[in-house]
Amino acid sequence: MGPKSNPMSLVKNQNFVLLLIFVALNVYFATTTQSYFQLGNYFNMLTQNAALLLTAAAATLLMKTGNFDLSTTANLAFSGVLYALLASWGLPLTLAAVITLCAGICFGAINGLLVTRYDISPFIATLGMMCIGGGAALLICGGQSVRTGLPDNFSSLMQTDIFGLPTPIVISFVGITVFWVAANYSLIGKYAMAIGSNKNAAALAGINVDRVVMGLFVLVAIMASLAGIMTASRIGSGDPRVAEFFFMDVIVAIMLGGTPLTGGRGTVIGTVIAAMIVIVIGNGLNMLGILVFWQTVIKGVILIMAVTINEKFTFSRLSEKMSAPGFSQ
Amino acid sequence: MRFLHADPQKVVLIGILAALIVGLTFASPHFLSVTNFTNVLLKVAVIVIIASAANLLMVTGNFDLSVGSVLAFSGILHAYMSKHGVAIELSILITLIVAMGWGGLNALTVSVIGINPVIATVGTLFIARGFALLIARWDGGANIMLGLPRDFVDFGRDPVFGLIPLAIVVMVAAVGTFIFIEKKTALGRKAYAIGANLKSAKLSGINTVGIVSLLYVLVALFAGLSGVLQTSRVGLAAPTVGKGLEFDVIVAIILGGTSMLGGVGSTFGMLLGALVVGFTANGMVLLGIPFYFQTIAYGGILIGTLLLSRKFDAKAAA
Amino acid sequence: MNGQDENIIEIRGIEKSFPGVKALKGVSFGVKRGTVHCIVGENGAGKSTFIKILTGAQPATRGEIKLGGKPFSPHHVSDAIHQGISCLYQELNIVDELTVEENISLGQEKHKFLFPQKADNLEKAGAILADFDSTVSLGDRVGSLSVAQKQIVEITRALVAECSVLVMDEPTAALSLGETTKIMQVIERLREAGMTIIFISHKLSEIFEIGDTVTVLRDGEMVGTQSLEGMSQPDLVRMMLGKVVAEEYIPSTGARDQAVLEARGVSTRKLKDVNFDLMKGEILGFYGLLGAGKTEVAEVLFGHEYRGEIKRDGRVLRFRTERDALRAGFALVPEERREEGIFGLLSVMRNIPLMNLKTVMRRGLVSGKAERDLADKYIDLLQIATSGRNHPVALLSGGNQQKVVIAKCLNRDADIILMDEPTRGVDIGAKQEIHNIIRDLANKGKSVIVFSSELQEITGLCDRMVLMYDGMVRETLRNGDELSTDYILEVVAGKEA
Amino acid sequence: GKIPYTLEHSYHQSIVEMFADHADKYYGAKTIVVDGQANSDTTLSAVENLIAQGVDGIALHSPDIGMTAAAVAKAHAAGIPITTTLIYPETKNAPHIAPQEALSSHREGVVAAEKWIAANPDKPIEIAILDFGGFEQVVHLRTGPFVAGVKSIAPDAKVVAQQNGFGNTVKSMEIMLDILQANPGVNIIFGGNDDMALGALAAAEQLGRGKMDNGVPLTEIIAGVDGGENAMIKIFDPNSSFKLTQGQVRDNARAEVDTLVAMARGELAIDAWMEIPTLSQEIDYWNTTLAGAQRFLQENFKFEGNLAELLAN
Ligand SMILES: Nc1ncnc2c1ncn2[C@@H]1O[C@H](COP(=O)(O)OP(=O)(O)OP(=O)(O)O)[C@@H](O)[C@H]1O
Ligand SMILES: Nc1ncnc2c1ncn2[C@@H]1O[C@H](COP(=O)(O)OP(=O)(O)OP(=O)(O)O)[C@@H](O)[C@H]1O
Ligand SMILES: [Mg+2]
Ligand SMILES: [Mg+2]
Repeated sequence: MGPKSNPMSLVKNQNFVLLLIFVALNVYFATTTQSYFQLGNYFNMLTQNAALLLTAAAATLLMKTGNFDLSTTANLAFSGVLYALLASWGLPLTLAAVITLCAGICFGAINGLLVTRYDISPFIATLGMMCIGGGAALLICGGQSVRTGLPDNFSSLMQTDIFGLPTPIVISFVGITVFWVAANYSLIGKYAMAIGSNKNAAALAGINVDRVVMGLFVLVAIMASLAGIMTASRIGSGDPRVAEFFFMDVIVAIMLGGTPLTGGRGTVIGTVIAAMIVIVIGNGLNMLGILVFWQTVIKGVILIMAVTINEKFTFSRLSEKMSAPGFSQ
Repeated sequence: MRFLHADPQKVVLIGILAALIVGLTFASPHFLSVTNFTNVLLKVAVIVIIASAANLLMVTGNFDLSVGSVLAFSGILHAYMSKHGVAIELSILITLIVAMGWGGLNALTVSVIGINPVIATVGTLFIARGFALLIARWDGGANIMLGLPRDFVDFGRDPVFGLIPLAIVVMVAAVGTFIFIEKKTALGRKAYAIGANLKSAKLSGINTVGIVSLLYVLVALFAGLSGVLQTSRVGLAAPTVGKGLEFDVIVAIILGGTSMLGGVGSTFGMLLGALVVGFTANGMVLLGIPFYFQTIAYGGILIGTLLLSRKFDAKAAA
Repeated sequence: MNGQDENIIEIRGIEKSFPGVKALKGVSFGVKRGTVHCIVGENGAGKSTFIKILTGAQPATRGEIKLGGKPFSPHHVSDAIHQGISCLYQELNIVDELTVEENISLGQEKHKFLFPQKADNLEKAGAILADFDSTVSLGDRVGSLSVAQKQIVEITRALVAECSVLVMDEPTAALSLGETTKIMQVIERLREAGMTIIFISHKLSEIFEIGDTVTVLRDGEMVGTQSLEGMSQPDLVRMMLGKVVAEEYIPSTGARDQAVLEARGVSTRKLKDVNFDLMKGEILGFYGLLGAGKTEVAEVLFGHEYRGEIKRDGRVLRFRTERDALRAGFALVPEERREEGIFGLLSVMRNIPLMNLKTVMRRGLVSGKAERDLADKYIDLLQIATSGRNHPVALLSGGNQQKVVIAKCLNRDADIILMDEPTRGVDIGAKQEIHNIIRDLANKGKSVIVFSSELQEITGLCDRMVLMYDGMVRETLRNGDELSTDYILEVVAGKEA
Repeated sequence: GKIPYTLEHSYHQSIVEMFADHADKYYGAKTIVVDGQANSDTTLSAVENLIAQGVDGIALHSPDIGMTAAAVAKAHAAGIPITTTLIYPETKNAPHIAPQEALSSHREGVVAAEKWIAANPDKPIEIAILDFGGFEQVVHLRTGPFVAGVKSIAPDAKVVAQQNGFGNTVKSMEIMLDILQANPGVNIIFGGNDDMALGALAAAEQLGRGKMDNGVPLTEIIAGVDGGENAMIKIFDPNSSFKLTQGQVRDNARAEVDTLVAMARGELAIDAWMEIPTLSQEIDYWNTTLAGAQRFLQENFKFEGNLAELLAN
């Protein structure tokens, strides 16, 4: 693929603003608290949110097609419980993980089927799946977290290091890179963009729109399921009530990162930086010892301001571009 | 047949509603009674009141996720003022004005500045919720109940004409108003136009910014009103109420056939959607179905309704 | 293979029903290999529907197609593409967010594990593109191009595809003469190379220039398939409409002595010092090649930013938004009907009053009866082919959508009416009707500005014409006997006046 | 560091305050509060954040047993003392502050049943329960013992409905309306916390129930848990049917602080398992004096008003 000069530079610039906001927040927290600007704290933040980063990166691709998935929360909880349950029955962890991922795929497959084949709005389809999956998670464990009979190495996935980096950080880093490459250099990214921007055109160009959308729903489901496994091993049990607002975090990160609900635009990098912004705000405000209610208010204000700065900046970029090359001659 | 062709989704909703009512009448001896229907209506009242405005907002292709927080904030604010000596009427008036302020904030960010409604209204959701919790804290607790004057509660509980609870009256009025707006006024026509094609609407001289802003303010106003009604009825203002209300509202709207992208939808459909959800929840509690199964069944109803109406769609087309 | 005699495509009894509409009622004909097969018919006759069935974009209700003698029933567009059928659809089907190059390869990339390989036809695409419009390059983002440029990108995409059958649904509607000529040359070359081309256009001159055979559809039915050799234009029109139409310039009857609009030194990034007057009761035409700046003039008059001065009845105008322009008595038929003109999800009845809701309000409320009456009036006036006034506009044929846009604008009852490509995609019968309506308006004292890339429309309709080249006004001519088409073409092509 | 379950409930707001006060007054220690937001992974993150900030001790109120073990292990790995409350990990390797809720829940059940039977011997007991949707510690400490208490008096008492009240007054009101509709015979209602009990009361009142005749049960008896002022005012209103609750704030907070300090000073091994019982005082209309309730509120919720006065108007 040749150099994609125009759109990339535009998008890069938008991410650049996000990056500036991110850096500014870091500088602020680093100067106002002692314990913020430390490697350990960054490791903490990344480990705590590895699952979120991973899922959001994958879900960016889905959102680019103009679809989204609310059932990630339920999938995460369900997969965590199932994984712990299988492990507690004495299955080897790898096998338990594989079976769990297969079950997690069902969420994506059903979501995808409902949206593509039966033309049901992604909101209702995935919200329905969220309810069903959430109920199922509670059901298979009888409402109590699964924690007895787990093997000793149950938590090691999240607690070991690879080359001095915590494993979950490595996993999410690898995942993000894969999705970044998929979004920018493979046909999946291009097709997702085309579908979100102009579904008709994509279909008439011979792209099998349904298959792409279906595939992306499945991809997101796998990541949510993996996120469930990661969370279960992090907290050392399968808790059916874990991460209630996971889907909200995912969607906020993606949108703050510049992908609209209708799709057609967006970058994985934008999503990741946006997610980091949200994460850093939460962590930094905690470090500052601010009352959680004020944190809520501040989070809202920063969210609105960040997206405003971001979009305004993009606008001026656009008009600048219009005036620039090849236009006057 | 002609009717089917007109709007299969509504037909399916009416069908499901009828099936629910008939089924529950047989399944539970306590279902078919005035009290129970009043209960169901009271339960959906908050959703329907907000959704009648939010429906038209969604018809323009926008939506508001902050309604739950604005409701909680308004309830707390009203209780706080009433408790500290502001007359009930005045307190309600001030609360509603402040509620419209939240709508104004949404209007400013989404419609005037033009940022993504999801992020903008989630921002408002956080801010309003934070302040609701803070007001309660300033009052010295996690919620406000002690020291509320007598007429605070009376306002919400005294039936209108000694017959119908106020919330239900407001609900009927809200639905009526918006059916009227949708069918008979320029505002309604323009809202549909904006949702169908924003660019065309601008070129046709429609004040897109103004109309979307107005609707945001109305939605917030209705959310504030619901907050006042709800706290008065319960007799306690908690800043945690209304979590996830935005979803209930959107579910009712989308189930009723309104598209998230705008341009299509109806208030009547929304009402049907809300009633289906309301009767389902009611029926499951009446039958004593455990909580886990309730969520599963709820998800099933959502998906099932749309699957059915797609099926009818296909039949009508053939 | 002895090309000329063999039917590469054989169509038998194709029928297509939509809810409430039967778009095709049994169409049968054969397409000979290596010929240019034209399809003509009024708006809504079913041409585009037929094309969509042929290329797998929509399933047929009944009937069969044979491709190269074998039964062919595509379920998906890619089926047709694999069988060597490449298609250019009527409405723009292009992805704004991608670059020109990405659009051209969209859906057809060669890839390894989903990673695209360097396309080998890039040079070819670049050459075709450069031939049409040197300002468009492969790396441009399509969203920043003009409509006509987008159309060229689509044409390029269709042309670079390796195919044996090329289908083109109104490829020239958005183009001006220069590009149209180039397309004709390309088609000629392709035919010589043995390719089969199915070509749809409302511009009959093109049909006669390039076509070998023509199939005429009327209201979903076959009228007939004939060789174009020896056929005359009136014959074809008669076949299409059952009557003959001729269009000649008829001066409007107004006094045309009072200037309602004066533009002095109007400049934008694109326009350079544009001056013109518009008289009361006049039809003023703007003509120029692709990208000459016609649309930009319309946009300036409808609220876009500019430098310079525009006076309306002697007073200087300054408006910031479209609404200001509307209030000042302007109305616009925009160029991109689907994106800027229609409200696709809404019915015909709901669309028409939207520029002027007062026309359906009685005592402050919308009156259902007034709405229905208004819709019926325009459906009748403009002969909009729709199964009813409640039909969503998105489901109308392209030409009929355009008529809805015009109806919406007419209903505004503005004094100055701006029409950017008012009859793009409209069949000749209806075009004549629209022209008559425009003349009527002028005769009633309204002033109309028509921006068009179609020379015949300008010369047949306008009292005066402004010729544009590269953002500048080159010359303003009065219509009349001494008008020379060649001269006009020279001016708009950049020859110094 | 103190991690409350969620600051959105008054109980937890109070305990945080008591905790900070006590730590400051007796030990000159500073308290950092990070909200666990009623969620396993947020709570675990809160533990990690406190560890990162290098606190000297962590008092954890965890929402889930499974996660607690991981949290304790993390703190221990960093050499930081940690206590648990209400829920303790199965590893049993950190001091646990154990409010004796089960005892008081049982007692609530006993009192409610006795009072009901005394007033309405002909109406068999039917119980309705609002819980948090199956949290197990709620079953062990609250709903389970309560039902056992009722049954110890009236063996044929039946639980006819048990639903999720989400710990929230409004939701509880809506659900209780439906429950009472389906089971008009319900006469003892237990709310897993006071907010839910208040919701149940509001529902009963809307149906024209919720009444007592000067402490004599007419329609039903409602019991809750926590003992905040909102509940207290109803409990001591002779004509309201909300009559019982229980609670502890101060003792629990103090026990947490004391234990942490003891560990930080090396007086106590940080991985020693021990249960430190604290009393969860049962309060009801019939057996608790108004003065006692007033004192309870002052001690536990920093109540500044006068209960008797509030009741008078
Ligand atoms: N998806 C659809 N649903 C319902 N009706 C449709 C649909 N698509 C086309 N039609 C109807 O089918 C008829 C034929 O439309 P078609 O687009 O094929 O016409 P056309 O000959 O291409 O006209 P034009 O010259 O205006 O492009 C029209 O009456 C149109 O309203
Ligand atoms: N080279 C270009 N690059 C980017 N945008 C262009 C270019 N040319 C035109 N446009 C955009 O397209 C719109 C229409 O352009 P313009 O007025 O120049 O065309 P026109 O004379 O109407 O010819 P046509 O519609 O046939 O292209 C303008 O508003 C402008 O924004
Ligand atoms: Mg067509
Ligand atoms: Mg133009």
